[in-house]
Amino acid sequence: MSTKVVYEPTKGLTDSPLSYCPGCTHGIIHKLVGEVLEEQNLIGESIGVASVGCSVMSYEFFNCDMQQAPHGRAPAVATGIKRVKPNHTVFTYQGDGDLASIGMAEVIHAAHRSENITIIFVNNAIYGMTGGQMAPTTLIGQKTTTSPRGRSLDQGMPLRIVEMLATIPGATYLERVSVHDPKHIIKAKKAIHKAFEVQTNKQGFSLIEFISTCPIGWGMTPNDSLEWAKNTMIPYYPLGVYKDTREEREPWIKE
Amino acid sequence: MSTKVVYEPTKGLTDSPLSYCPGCTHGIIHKLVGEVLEEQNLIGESIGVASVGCSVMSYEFFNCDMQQAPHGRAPAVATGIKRVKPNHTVFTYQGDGDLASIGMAEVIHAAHRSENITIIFVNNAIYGMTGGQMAPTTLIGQKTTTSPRGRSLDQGMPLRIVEMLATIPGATYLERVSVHDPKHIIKAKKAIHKAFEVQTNKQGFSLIEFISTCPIGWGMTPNDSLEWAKNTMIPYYPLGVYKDTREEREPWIKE
Amino acid sequence: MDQRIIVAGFGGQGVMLLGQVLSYTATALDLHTVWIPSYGPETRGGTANCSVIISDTPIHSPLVEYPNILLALNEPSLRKFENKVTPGGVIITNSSLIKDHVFRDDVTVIEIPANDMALGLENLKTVNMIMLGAFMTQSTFLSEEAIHKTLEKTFSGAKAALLPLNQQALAMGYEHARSHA
Amino acid sequence: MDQRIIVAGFGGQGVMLLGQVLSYTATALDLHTVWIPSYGPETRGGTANCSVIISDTPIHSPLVEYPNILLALNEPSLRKFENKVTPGGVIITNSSLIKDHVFRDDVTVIEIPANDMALGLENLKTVNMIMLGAFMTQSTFLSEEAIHKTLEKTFSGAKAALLPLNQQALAMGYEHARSHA
Amino acid sequence: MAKVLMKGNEAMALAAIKGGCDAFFGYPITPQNELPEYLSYHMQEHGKIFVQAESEVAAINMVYGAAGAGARVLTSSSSPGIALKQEGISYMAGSELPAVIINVMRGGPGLGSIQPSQADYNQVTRGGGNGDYHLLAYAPESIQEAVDIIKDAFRVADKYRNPVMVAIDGLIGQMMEPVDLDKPIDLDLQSKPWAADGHGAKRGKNNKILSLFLDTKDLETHNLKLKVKYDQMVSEEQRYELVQTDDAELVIVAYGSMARIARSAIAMARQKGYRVGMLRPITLWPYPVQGFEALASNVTHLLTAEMSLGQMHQDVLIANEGQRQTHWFGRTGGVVPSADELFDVIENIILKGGVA
Amino acid sequence: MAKVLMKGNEAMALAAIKGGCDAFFGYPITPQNELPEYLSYHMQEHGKIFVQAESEVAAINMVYGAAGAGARVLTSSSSPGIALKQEGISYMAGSELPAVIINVMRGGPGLGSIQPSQADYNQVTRGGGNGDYHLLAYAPESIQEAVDIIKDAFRVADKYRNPVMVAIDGLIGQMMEPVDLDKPIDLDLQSKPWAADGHGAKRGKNNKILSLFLDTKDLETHNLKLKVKYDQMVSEEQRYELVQTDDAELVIVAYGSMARIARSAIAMARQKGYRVGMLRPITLWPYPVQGFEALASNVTHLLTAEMSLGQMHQDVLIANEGQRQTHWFGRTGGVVPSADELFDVIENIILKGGVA
Amino acid sequence: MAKGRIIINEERCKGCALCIPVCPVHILQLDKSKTNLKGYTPLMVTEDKCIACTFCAMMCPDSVITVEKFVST
Amino acid sequence: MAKGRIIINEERCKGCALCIPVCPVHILQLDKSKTNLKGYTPLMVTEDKCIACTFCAMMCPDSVITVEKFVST
Ligand SMILES: Cc1ncc(C[n+]2csc(CCOP(=O)(O)OP(=O)(O)O)c2C)c(N)n1
Ligand SMILES: Cc1ncc(C[n+]2csc(CCOP(=O)(O)OP(=O)(O)O)c2C)c(N)n1
Ligand code: SF4
Ligand code: SF4
Ligand code: SF4
Ligand code: SF4
Ligand code: SF4
Ligand code: SF4
Ligand SMILES: [Mg+2]
Ligand SMILES: [Mg+2]
Repeated sequence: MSTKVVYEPTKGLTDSPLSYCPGCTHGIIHKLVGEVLEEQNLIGESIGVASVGCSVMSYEFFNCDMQQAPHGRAPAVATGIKRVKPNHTVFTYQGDGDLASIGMAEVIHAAHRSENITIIFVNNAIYGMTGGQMAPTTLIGQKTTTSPRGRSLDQGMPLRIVEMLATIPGATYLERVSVHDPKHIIKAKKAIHKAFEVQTNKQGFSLIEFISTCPIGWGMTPNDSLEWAKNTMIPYYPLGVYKDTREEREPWIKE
Repeated sequence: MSTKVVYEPTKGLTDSPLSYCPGCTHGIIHKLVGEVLEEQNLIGESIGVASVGCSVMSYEFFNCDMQQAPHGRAPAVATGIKRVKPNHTVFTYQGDGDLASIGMAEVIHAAHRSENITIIFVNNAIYGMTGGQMAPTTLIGQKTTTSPRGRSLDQGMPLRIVEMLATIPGATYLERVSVHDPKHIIKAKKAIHKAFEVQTNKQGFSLIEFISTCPIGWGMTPNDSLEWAKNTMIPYYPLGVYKDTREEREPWIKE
Repeated sequence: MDQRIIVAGFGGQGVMLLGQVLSYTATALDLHTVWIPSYGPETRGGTANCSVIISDTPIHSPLVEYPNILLALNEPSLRKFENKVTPGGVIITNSSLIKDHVFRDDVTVIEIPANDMALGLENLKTVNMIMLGAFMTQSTFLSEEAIHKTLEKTFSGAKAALLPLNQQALAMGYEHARSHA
Repeated sequence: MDQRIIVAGFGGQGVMLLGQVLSYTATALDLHTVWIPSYGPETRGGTANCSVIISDTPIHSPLVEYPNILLALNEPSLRKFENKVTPGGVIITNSSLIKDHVFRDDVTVIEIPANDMALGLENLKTVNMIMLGAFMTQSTFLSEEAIHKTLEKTFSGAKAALLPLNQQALAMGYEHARSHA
Repeated sequence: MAKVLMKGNEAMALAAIKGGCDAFFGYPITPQNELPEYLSYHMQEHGKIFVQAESEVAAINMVYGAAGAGARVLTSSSSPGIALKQEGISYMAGSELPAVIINVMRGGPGLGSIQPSQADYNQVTRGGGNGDYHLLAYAPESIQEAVDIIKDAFRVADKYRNPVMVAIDGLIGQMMEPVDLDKPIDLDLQSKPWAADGHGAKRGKNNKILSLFLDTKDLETHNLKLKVKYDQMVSEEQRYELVQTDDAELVIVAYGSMARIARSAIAMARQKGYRVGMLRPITLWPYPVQGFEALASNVTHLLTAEMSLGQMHQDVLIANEGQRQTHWFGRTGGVVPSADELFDVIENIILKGGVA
Repeated sequence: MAKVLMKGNEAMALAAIKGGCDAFFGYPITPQNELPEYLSYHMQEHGKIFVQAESEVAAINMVYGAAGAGARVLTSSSSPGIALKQEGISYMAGSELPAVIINVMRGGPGLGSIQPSQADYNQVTRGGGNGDYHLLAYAPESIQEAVDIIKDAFRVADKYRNPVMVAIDGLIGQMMEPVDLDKPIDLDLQSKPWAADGHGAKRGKNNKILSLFLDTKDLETHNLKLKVKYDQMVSEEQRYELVQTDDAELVIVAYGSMARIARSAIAMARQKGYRVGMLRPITLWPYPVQGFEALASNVTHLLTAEMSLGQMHQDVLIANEGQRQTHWFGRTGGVVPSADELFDVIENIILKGGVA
Repeated sequence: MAKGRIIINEERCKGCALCIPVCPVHILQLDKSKTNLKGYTPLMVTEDKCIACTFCAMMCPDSVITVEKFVST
Repeated sequence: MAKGRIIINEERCKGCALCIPVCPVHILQLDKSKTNLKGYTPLMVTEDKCIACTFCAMMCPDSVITVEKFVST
């Protein structure tokens, strides 16, 4: 009897230990992106854009060329990169504060122009990095350091990003996934695969939204956080494919 | 036999001659807003926010207190005003470059928070003020000074703003109207009336999109411009009410 | 001496092009020149003007505060610039739109009914070329021939069909100014 | 002389609160004091520390580069700050997590098995109070009574239920340090 | 009242409330987060407005709007966030709107670090917005001084109808010190007849808040009107502290946390018999040139000490007018130098230069 | 080649293409619109990239991205638009990325006007982004000089891995002058082994473009590394022109359009026998202090002339070190002064001051 | 017979002609014989047939037109 | 009998416990008896019953776990 490795750390990530808190699902999402990079032979061929948030250091983690973008501007940075490097896979990795708050104009206009890039959007319903402030995705009633009495309607109804982006003609592929259990992790990885394929086929803008946890910001154990993601977040942020115009679309060629 | 005045210049506008080019429908939209201000007794009680675009000088034209906002930021400026003056009607007047390009984040987040303000959004498919550059709303094939060969898909499929905003939970009332003939002008005015009522009832965010012309930027006569608006713009930007959650909504009270 | 020219009129009267033709011609003749538009929203519907300097020595300050030639295509323009013209200078006016104006007596005045002449050509857009023709009678640096060459370049390609008309307008302006000088 | 204190340990060991209790107490006694956290993402999962100065004269530079008291709640912290302690100073270590360490011989060392004692109290969160108890044996400015008052304020309202446990931890730490000094 | 121990950021937040702040608009950024967090809880208690904006750009424009409507408004941020506010700040100066802007400075350029820094000196004193304008800029050295300045800052902003910036390095934001928040102040809540507050009918005329003057003459007139205010600030608002300068031969010029380190270094130097003092700018704009003029002739050397690479030194050079010998010491990137280090620099100058 | 008559904005656009520009990202704003408009048509012909961004903020971040990927990148804007780019510019300096930024300055503050101005001097020379950084900043006085500088600017930016700003007032952007665009240049297209261009596999290691250094020591080291470049610029890149200074007693310090007006005023003064010259800064940063040092001792008076309210005068004061008597003349708000006006100022100084 | 009339504020008119095609009785036209101070050829009424429908006034961007209805007293 | 085994990179483990509940055979637990260099109590295997399903590894955010299947040669 011998042994066969059936799961090992992906080469799509570097060896650096991740900087995330224990049990933070940023790590799971990183692994999935790394695995897709590996499986699509994109290691050392692609360019990632790290944003500002807990994942700011992701330039240390993804095993490819990386550029760190100002808060919210990753889609614009990726646009700049992709326009001059049209044959390289370009992706951003952004939190919900980054993408849905300060970076709203940039993500919408990247979709609007159907930039041939992929956005990994990590929605943990909070600003993790800066100490747990309210995000546009924070749920009603959720306590954060800037909604200390629980988010009230007065502070707005949480934004649903993929639903909104689906109305933009330029958006090609949009899906919302979760990583709260192995089954959903497998689905989530398939979504990333699809998004990167869209890009390889020059079909334009793709974005995958991940329901993610922030045990520290939410003040819960990591496993309780998964439960909260599943039972409280997903009902407001239903999973699924929100846009898929791959078939209709002639390859977009931007060179 | 005597005479009765059945139409006269509204007191909702000042006496200053408008700064718009001959036949520009900015003027018609101004009149409608002025008439609604007059009819709802809001002259001298409301605060308007002028944006940057051909309508930058609208602070000279609306007969009420006015503040001129940096390019794209009128909804944020209006938010600041409304929060400290919750009982005054606050509206912005913005072009499509202003609102749909640089000001995208601000309008979305005003809707997201359901700020109790009204936005008058003038979509003329071009940047009039700066000399006719492409806007996010410029139609495919339309020639502008920065799409000199006609807008190509490469520069993005035009954005439909009210459709997009309709996905935002905080948006209460959204309608797209046109002013290309008297019939539509009457409808357009009704829409403004509704939007201002939403605000008076503290029901949150309202926005009326106007299909408008830019004879200079389009390189057409004023009357040809109306035809183009009717026959080319409206098919891509269908008129109608895109959101109306007035009934469902408890009055929003932001004080 | 430098020629320091201001061309002024309503937006739409072709004021900018008129000035540019002068600068293009000067460039072709390897002279020093600078053209400056008045720009901005106030030009919308209001008055428009540009200034041109032509010189055989390098031009320092590009501004024309005191023109020695003023081409006034309408009345507000004349009012605005008349008093700036240097003594001994020239004012060329579009007398179709400028009536009964009391002029200074220390400058040469050339009145040319450009709008009426243009209507005669059935094209109001030729007003600027008629005025240019009048200017030619006062040109120190630019030869007739050189200006014609510039016109040929300006009205080429898609605009080639407009050349004869504009040439005709130019000639008419020149003739009128010469004969009424 | 000023007391210049560094409290260091893992994130989650209550290091910041420990330091704050010192500063709150100093404030209540109308002493001069300043508390400075090390902040930032490097605190995430790594080490956390804060510094406190207590003085009866105004404090100028708020930084503690050379503490005269170090409270080291884990080994990396001890390694990081040990050599900064001024000669004649005090190092209080959590000996549950810091074993066989060779200490300097020009400082007083107090070893206290805070984690083990806390486990005895069935609450690992009391480690900081046990360390604080140990500190009390070295305090120049802060009286026992004053620290107790601060604790009462800190654990009041919703946290009032935690007061007895923390008081107990404090007493245990104090006793242990006193008897093993 | 007794002093309370508070974190700098929270104390400044409370000070703003005491200074009559009606509304706060801001966006999270380290190391100033405790300030908006505090207000997110406490403004409501006072019936005041707290809004977390979608970005710094939106925040400053909300400030612009609320200030235009006549409210006393606050925003706070840190270095890159202040960069994003520059356009809005320029608009506020151009439209003559008062507001208070707190900048808790961190290391740069770019994302830099979140550690304390003074490398935004240029950003604070020269803006980065367009046009001929200035902010009145304070740089307190302690939580107490920050609190006192902020409590009064709304009044000063109203007086000049100009934004006021309070620039502190992250250290002062993050640390705790005992502070007295109850010193009485003059709120001087005057009405604002210029505000676009929706009372056009009552007033009988519309108010307009704007910075656009299409005619160059009008714009220049406007600029010159602003300049009168700036000139007034230059003559009336310079603030500084002279520390042991009477007999000093070497005077350190330092502000904020660096000034406190300088105090310690001066104490060390004095013990060695070196005659060292400090000129501590409290306003960075207007720069306290008056302080330099006040120095006696025994002061032959100036030593700029800053947590940046020579940014303030330029103002020292301007103020000095080539009079005294100048020296420079600085650390950057979030490094806070120790008093020892500064002392060494002092000693070096003194031994080399034959001072003392 | 013969000279062609071109509008400043268009000539600069063409110059960028000749300087090897691979990509342009910008957002419309008067008075620079002809520049992107020209490129929107012509970049395509050269197989190059033109993107109209959704905002200035997005534009500078596209520039940041494309520059990080190794391209030669251009953006252009005008005063308030530059204000919005400050964060991105600070990131570029911090990440050591080359790019060329054209600022066609207009009146301010705020929306101001669209008329020519130099009131962005502080914005250009002191940024407004956070941190210890500098841009190399040029201020040409004519279309020809602008063209020559821009053609070479990409090379300079690459050399220093730092953004280069070219600041002209709106007048130069809007006017037409004959210009020679074919003067040969050295493109110096070196490979960029540091670029994050997706060639990690070939290279055998990942490249990272960033400005974050969480450890203060690292950030300070980084800052000091940047400083070495800035120091090199200060010693090697100062550019200025001395005009008739040999015998001058009064030297005007002026740049851009103001310098041209000064040339006319000097001609007038010389005719009256006044010995007047000019020091014309061509780089605003590094400020040409060397030019001041090069002035002979016959120069006893300096007159700063600027289209702003004293912004450049501060640098003159620093450069002057209290040596010569200084005077100031300025207009603002989009007003371009006449040569007569400047001449009067000169004459006044000379008659009062007993010069000449 | 006319049911009303319009009053034209000539100096405000920009000669854009938007009012002209909407007039149901086709009585509007630009007066090419004159220009106002701004240089525009203003609107004029060609026949006394106005029905006071207000369409022209509604269309006018520049508030040039006032409409009066004749009422029997 | 075990069909496979997992290899735990203890120094990378953050003791978050995400891997624990997903194990279908319930053989995972944190080892409270030790802390790694970062101060975390790492994962351990309690029984030799692994079926090499990889669930634990999939859930692990920190790439701590490698899974091997036993194969008959
Ligand atoms: C211009 C600017 N504004 C604000 C910040 C501070 N900041 C850093 S991370 C962050 C929020 C991150 O939240 P999110 O994007 O949701 O990421 P998470 O940490 O939750 O993964 C903010 C506001 C900054 N660095 N730059
Ligand atoms: C920050 C900033 N960027 C750019 C500009 C220049 N600008 C003035 S108006 C305008 C576009 C206006 O277009 P739109 O909003 O569609 O209004 P329109 O003129 O078409 O009515 C632009 C880009 C500016 N003033 N400020
Ligand atoms: S703060 Fe929240 S999002 Fe950030 S690493 Fe920690 S758990 Fe994850
Ligand atoms: S440029 Fe266009 S939008 Fe602007 S006033 Fe003229 S016609 Fe209207
Ligand atoms: S009111 Fe009606 S009928 Fe009378 S002129 Fe106007 S459009 Fe014609
Ligand atoms: S619509 Fe108004 S401005 Fe236009 S022609 Fe008619 S009256 Fe004149
Ligand atoms: S691989 Fe499956 S069975 Fe084995 S330890 Fe992991 S979860 Fe349990
Ligand atoms: S999920 Fe990974 S990090 Fe968490 S306890 Fe299991 S092995 Fe350790
Ligand atoms: Mg988040
Ligand atoms: Mg528009």
